Amino acid sequence: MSEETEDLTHFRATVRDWLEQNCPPEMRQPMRSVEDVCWGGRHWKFASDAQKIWLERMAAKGWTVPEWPQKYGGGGLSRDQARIVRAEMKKIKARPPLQSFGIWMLGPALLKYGNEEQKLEHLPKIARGEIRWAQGYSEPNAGSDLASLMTKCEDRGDHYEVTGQKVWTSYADQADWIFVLVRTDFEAKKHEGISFILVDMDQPGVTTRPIKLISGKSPFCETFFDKARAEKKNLIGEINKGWTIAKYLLTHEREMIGGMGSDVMRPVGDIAVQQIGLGEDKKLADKMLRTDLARMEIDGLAFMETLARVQQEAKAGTGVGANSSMLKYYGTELNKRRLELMMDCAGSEGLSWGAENDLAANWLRTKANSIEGGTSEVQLNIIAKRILQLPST
Amino acid sequence: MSEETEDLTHFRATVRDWLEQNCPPEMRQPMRSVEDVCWGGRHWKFASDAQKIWLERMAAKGWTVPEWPQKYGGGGLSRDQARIVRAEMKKIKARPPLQSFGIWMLGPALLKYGNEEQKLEHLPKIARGEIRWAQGYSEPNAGSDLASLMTKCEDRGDHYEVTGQKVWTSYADQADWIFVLVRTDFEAKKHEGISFILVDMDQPGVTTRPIKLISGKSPFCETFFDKARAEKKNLIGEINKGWTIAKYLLTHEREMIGGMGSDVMRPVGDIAVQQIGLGEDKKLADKMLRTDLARMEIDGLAFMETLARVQQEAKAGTGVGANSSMLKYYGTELNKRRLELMMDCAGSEGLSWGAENDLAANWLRTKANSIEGGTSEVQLNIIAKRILQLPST
Amino acid sequence: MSHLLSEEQEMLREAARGFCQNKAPIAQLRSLRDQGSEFGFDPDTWREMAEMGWSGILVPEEYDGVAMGHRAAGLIMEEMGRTLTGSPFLSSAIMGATGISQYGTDEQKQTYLSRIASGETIIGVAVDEGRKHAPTHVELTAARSGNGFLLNGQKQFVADCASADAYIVSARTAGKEDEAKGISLFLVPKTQNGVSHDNRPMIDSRNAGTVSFDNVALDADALLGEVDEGAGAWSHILDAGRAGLAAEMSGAAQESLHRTIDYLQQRQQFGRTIGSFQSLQHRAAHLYSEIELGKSIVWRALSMMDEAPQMAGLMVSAAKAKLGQVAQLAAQESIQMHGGIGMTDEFDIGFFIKRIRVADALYGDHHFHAERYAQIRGF
Amino acid sequence: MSHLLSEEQEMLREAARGFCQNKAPIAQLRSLRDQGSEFGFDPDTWREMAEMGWSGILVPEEYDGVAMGHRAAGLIMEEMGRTLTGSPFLSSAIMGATGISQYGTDEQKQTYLSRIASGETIIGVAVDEGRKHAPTHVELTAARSGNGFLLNGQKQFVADCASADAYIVSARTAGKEDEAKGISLFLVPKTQNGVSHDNRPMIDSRNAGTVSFDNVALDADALLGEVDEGAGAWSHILDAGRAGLAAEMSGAAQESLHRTIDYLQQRQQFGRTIGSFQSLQHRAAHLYSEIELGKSIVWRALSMMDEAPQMAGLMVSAAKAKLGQVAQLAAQESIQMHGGIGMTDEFDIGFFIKRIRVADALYGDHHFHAERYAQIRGF
Repeated sequence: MSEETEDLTHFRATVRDWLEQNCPPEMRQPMRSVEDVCWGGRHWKFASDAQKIWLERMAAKGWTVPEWPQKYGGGGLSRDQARIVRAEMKKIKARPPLQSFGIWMLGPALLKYGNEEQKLEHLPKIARGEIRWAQGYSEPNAGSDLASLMTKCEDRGDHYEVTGQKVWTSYADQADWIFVLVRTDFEAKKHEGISFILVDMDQPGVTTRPIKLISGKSPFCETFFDKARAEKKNLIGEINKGWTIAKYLLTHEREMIGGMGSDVMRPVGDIAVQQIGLGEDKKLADKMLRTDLARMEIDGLAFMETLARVQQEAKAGTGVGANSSMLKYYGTELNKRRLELMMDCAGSEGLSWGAENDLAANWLRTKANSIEGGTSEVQLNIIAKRILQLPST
Repeated sequence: MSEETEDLTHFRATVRDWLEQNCPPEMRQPMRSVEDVCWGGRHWKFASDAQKIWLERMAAKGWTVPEWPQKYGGGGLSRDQARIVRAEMKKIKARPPLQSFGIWMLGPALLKYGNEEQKLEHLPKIARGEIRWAQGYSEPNAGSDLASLMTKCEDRGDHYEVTGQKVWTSYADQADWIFVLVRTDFEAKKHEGISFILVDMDQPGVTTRPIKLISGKSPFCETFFDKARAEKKNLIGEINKGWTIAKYLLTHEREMIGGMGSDVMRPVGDIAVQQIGLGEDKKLADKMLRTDLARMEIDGLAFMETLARVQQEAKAGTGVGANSSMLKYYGTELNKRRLELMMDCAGSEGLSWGAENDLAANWLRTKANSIEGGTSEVQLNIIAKRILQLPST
Repeated sequence: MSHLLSEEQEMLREAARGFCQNKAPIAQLRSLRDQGSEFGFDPDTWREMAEMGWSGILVPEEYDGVAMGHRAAGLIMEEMGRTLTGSPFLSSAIMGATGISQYGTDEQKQTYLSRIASGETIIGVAVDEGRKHAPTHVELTAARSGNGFLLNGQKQFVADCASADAYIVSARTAGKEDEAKGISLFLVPKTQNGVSHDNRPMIDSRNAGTVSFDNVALDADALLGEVDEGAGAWSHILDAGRAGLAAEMSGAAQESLHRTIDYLQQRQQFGRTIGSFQSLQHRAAHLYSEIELGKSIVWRALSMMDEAPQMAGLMVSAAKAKLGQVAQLAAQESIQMHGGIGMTDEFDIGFFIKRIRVADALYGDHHFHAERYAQIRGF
Repeated sequence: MSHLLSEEQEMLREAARGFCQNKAPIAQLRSLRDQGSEFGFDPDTWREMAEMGWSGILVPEEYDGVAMGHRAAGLIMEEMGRTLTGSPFLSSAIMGATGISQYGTDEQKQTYLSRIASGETIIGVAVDEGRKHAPTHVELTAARSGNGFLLNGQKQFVADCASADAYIVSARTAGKEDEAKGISLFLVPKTQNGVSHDNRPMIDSRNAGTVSFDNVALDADALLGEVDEGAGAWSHILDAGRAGLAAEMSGAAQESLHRTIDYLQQRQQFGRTIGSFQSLQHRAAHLYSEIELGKSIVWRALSMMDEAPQMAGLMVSAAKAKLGQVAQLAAQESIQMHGGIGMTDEFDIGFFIKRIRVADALYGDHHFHAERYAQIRGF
């Protein structure tokens, strides 16, 4: 912080003032549940006036996506400035005004691969929360082997026609548009016939069906395309070159999911003390569990430090790129271990639905962490090949 | 025991009497070190008169190899009778009169694959401890992939000529003869050009060099064959069909090594209490180590029970054959864990050579358990393919 | 000790396997769950089990049981584990029957055993008062009152709390909270005034929950075993349940592996059967080995329950600790190896992890039993 | 906190790497061992290290040191870990210098620090009295005697017992055996009457062993820090050593993996490079991940030693516990993946497991530090 320039110090003061005046008090409360998340979109019903005002004010400043250029609805801030906005929001516990796959996934892809027209059309609507996006990647027979996808996209002269099935499309039942990986060339090698296209879901050819998980209700859906129409202008990048965009987004997603491992620092040891109690020796009464807790917490600390290091290295341009696979692998496995131990601490109280902050459902849900966004096995393959340079068969 | 027939009961009494009268008191002491093992052979120097007398008396009865037929120097006993001999020996803590690779490895192979002349020539000398045998299997470039061995054996009309190198030949520097896997056909597929042959080591074409291990001195040697002579009559089984015998002996060896896991029952928890002591809570003072100890001991118990079950199933003919791979895998990995924990218990006392019953050397030596006799990886492959029926690539 | 099944045991196992797979497969569990069944088991299926003699598996013949012992009970549990079949078999036929046949008065035996054997009466076992298993942590009081006792307190995580007709309950008649001395056991009909239960929506869809005792007045003959000296009987009853749960987890782990191997043999990715990937092969082979070890230690624990139940603690704890870890490993590896589809409720594999979690926690999880093992071993 | 190296640190690392690889590779360790070297390090090499300023890495500039801090010291330890280079760097330049510069009197600083920095004087640290690390278990007595103290007792597992010129020794001046209160530290020249040592043939071929104190008469000025209040200083000195050992283990683990990957890329079996076997790939990738985590936590611990040494206990214990486990995993996997050749003394990989075992045990193994971590965390 000591190195912060005068400019930034001044910027920080401005941000602080603005937030103080514009962030409604209701939006400074911790979110009580997923219901409090603002996703936006055509059919969005705001949970409160405060939620609506907060989104509008932030969108007007471009701070829903502070680093995007202003002409695309962003704040046009530098990385350091954006960091300050996030830090100041955190200080007053401000809720994010808007969350969406548009911000996290499609936006970065469009900024990198879209043409000017596409950017101008889609990015501002994302920034203002007007359109809610879903992601159409996986298929029933293309899980880890994503490139073997079979959803077909045919040229019909003035438009494309999409037919096939996607799975694991989060919130597709509430989304307005979907970005989809499709096969546009069935003759080419499997990585070379894939395109990346945007489809408006408000048409009869697109239907969705929610997927129930072992942990209960989920945001996931199956999404079916039956001769769905897509405009030609909505094909991003070159035709048959969509795999490049897919890979970019997969790495991006992996980093996001790996980063979520930051959650591993919620210290389970404290939960254990509260739930199980200390013995006369001032040590956790359950000595065997205690061993596992100590080791998990230590791994959690080491992981957090590694996350920080990899981010710093990336910023400095000195890092190992494929380390995002290492973070994804380790972070998700660690999170599974953490939830196993939390279940151990909770004992019988964790074994009924709805109890202990939905612990059981959260525990079960973590089992997908090491599957979604590229399985742990796929990450280990990547580490072995790209970092350790071990040969293929 | 209750089902033991009258015949066997009578046999047991006879055995007990004979042992009582013939086993010298010195041979009823626990062996103090490997020096006390009697290996026999042309150049054997008995450690004591008692050792010599004990071998001679047992050999005369054929009880160095109680189940072998009498005409080959064995005792001609049934399996039940042999079991009784072993049990009664154990009761008076009698040392084995003779140990050798001839008894463990070559004998069973000759009994199964040798012709009558070969059996009559070699088996009695094994039974009486006159010839000490070594095993020539592995080569520097044929470890896990044993069948890729390259030691060549050429037909020289009235005899064979052997040239090549073997490694991991235990006690080859003290052995008289060696049984060797050789390549007799370089054109055939790798498993189909291998033969099994016996070579007298008392010739200039055979030389040995001891191998030092990370744990210090070892019984292992490299053995070099430079146009060594082998008699035609000493090729066992058919030419180029030696792989069958090799496989038989490998399974045999795996079962022996797996069985050694029985050692895992020496309760490390007791050692820990003695070396580290209990806290005021009457529990081991080192709580983290205690967790690992409890889990290891439990696995040890479960392994012992599994060993017993697999043996009972094998006897009843109901077992899964490839389970010997499972025992080999688990037993050796468990033994490595056990020695790691013993080192943890010993603390700094275990870190110098020669201390604590050679603990450090024993610990390091266990690292080979999961390599020799087929690596853990090879055993897991066998389990996956033969038991779980998972497909090859 | 023999690890081989007798002919009678082999027949029982075959019968149990056939019955569970045909009459009570996972589809039944799914349908009971979706209907919101209160008990989490099908009363008709339970009646059929009773007709086959299962409910009397530990009941002496003089009380119309078949008295086949803990090994036989374990074989049935193992098969129920494969199909995740719910029933009051563990609570009533194993623990209830053990408690009453070993420690009951003649009158209690007369009242209960034949009805346990016929399946008409279901016994529940009420032991824990906190979130973690702690059988000597008893705060529920049984105060002397006239010729009998007055019970006050609450028990948690009582399996079959809704389906049981009577509970075996531990209560403190003397001593301090965590002392073994001063614990007494009582047999309390659910209809007794002041007894109430609160069924929880458990993740394994079976019935379990809280049982409250609010000024429950009992005659002296409700006492099961000696007053103040119930801890030994309690261990015996609990060990019977623990060995049974270990057997159930063994069956569940075996079936998880079995289904996973099937899936690995079929699923194609990257142009090959995923079962041909060596890393999955090695993990499956390791899991197989762990499960084989589990089978053996469970059998040993069950045998000890038959042959020397007072000495069985070490082996029972070893078995429950081992199977708690092995079965959870199996459940976790199963989901991971199934990938996304393993996460969907539509696919049956996800039922295993839920039941195994509950089975591990019930009457002491693997941490508890590793601890108990170490304590018995003296370190 | 920055995980990136400063330019100065980067240069130091490059220099250390070059030096260790050229001047003190594993071949040197092998040759020292085969010659039966008493010290297990080469005095000329140590002199060269001193000339480069390493021995003064933690010595203030006024005493001719370079005062570069624990991070810098850790970078050197890490490089020494890669090449298994033996030297008194840990005992003297890290722990000795920390102890005397932080807690020494002016006179002690005058006497020792410049000579530590020049490498002429080597300090050894004598802490443990039993087979397991237990810094508060002090039976060795320092009885008041005239104006000074009389030391009686024995220390075990004293690294550099033979090469040290003076020892920092903990002694009991008050309190009971395992109490923190009542421990005092002393600086005792080896030449003092009654001091003797017994060097053991250690598996890592370095010098360590027993140091005995038999009626050793010391003046009051031999006291290092406050009387009876040495426990805090002791933790500081030990934490400096522990962080250094964690860094060394990190280097050794990285190099073990590196050599193993090389081997996997070359060795042919079954007609393919064994590095193409997926199960080995996944194990290597997992090990890589663990080692990366290890690197980060070590750096954090070293930074804490520089920035807030009194608060560093938690991170230092986390780092030493983590690296103890990670480095042992690396050593074990390395041998297994090398197969038979990894077991031979002729091949260098086997040296790693031996040094790593000793480094894990020294000043508390991973069990000790997981325990200390849990205690500091309050569970």
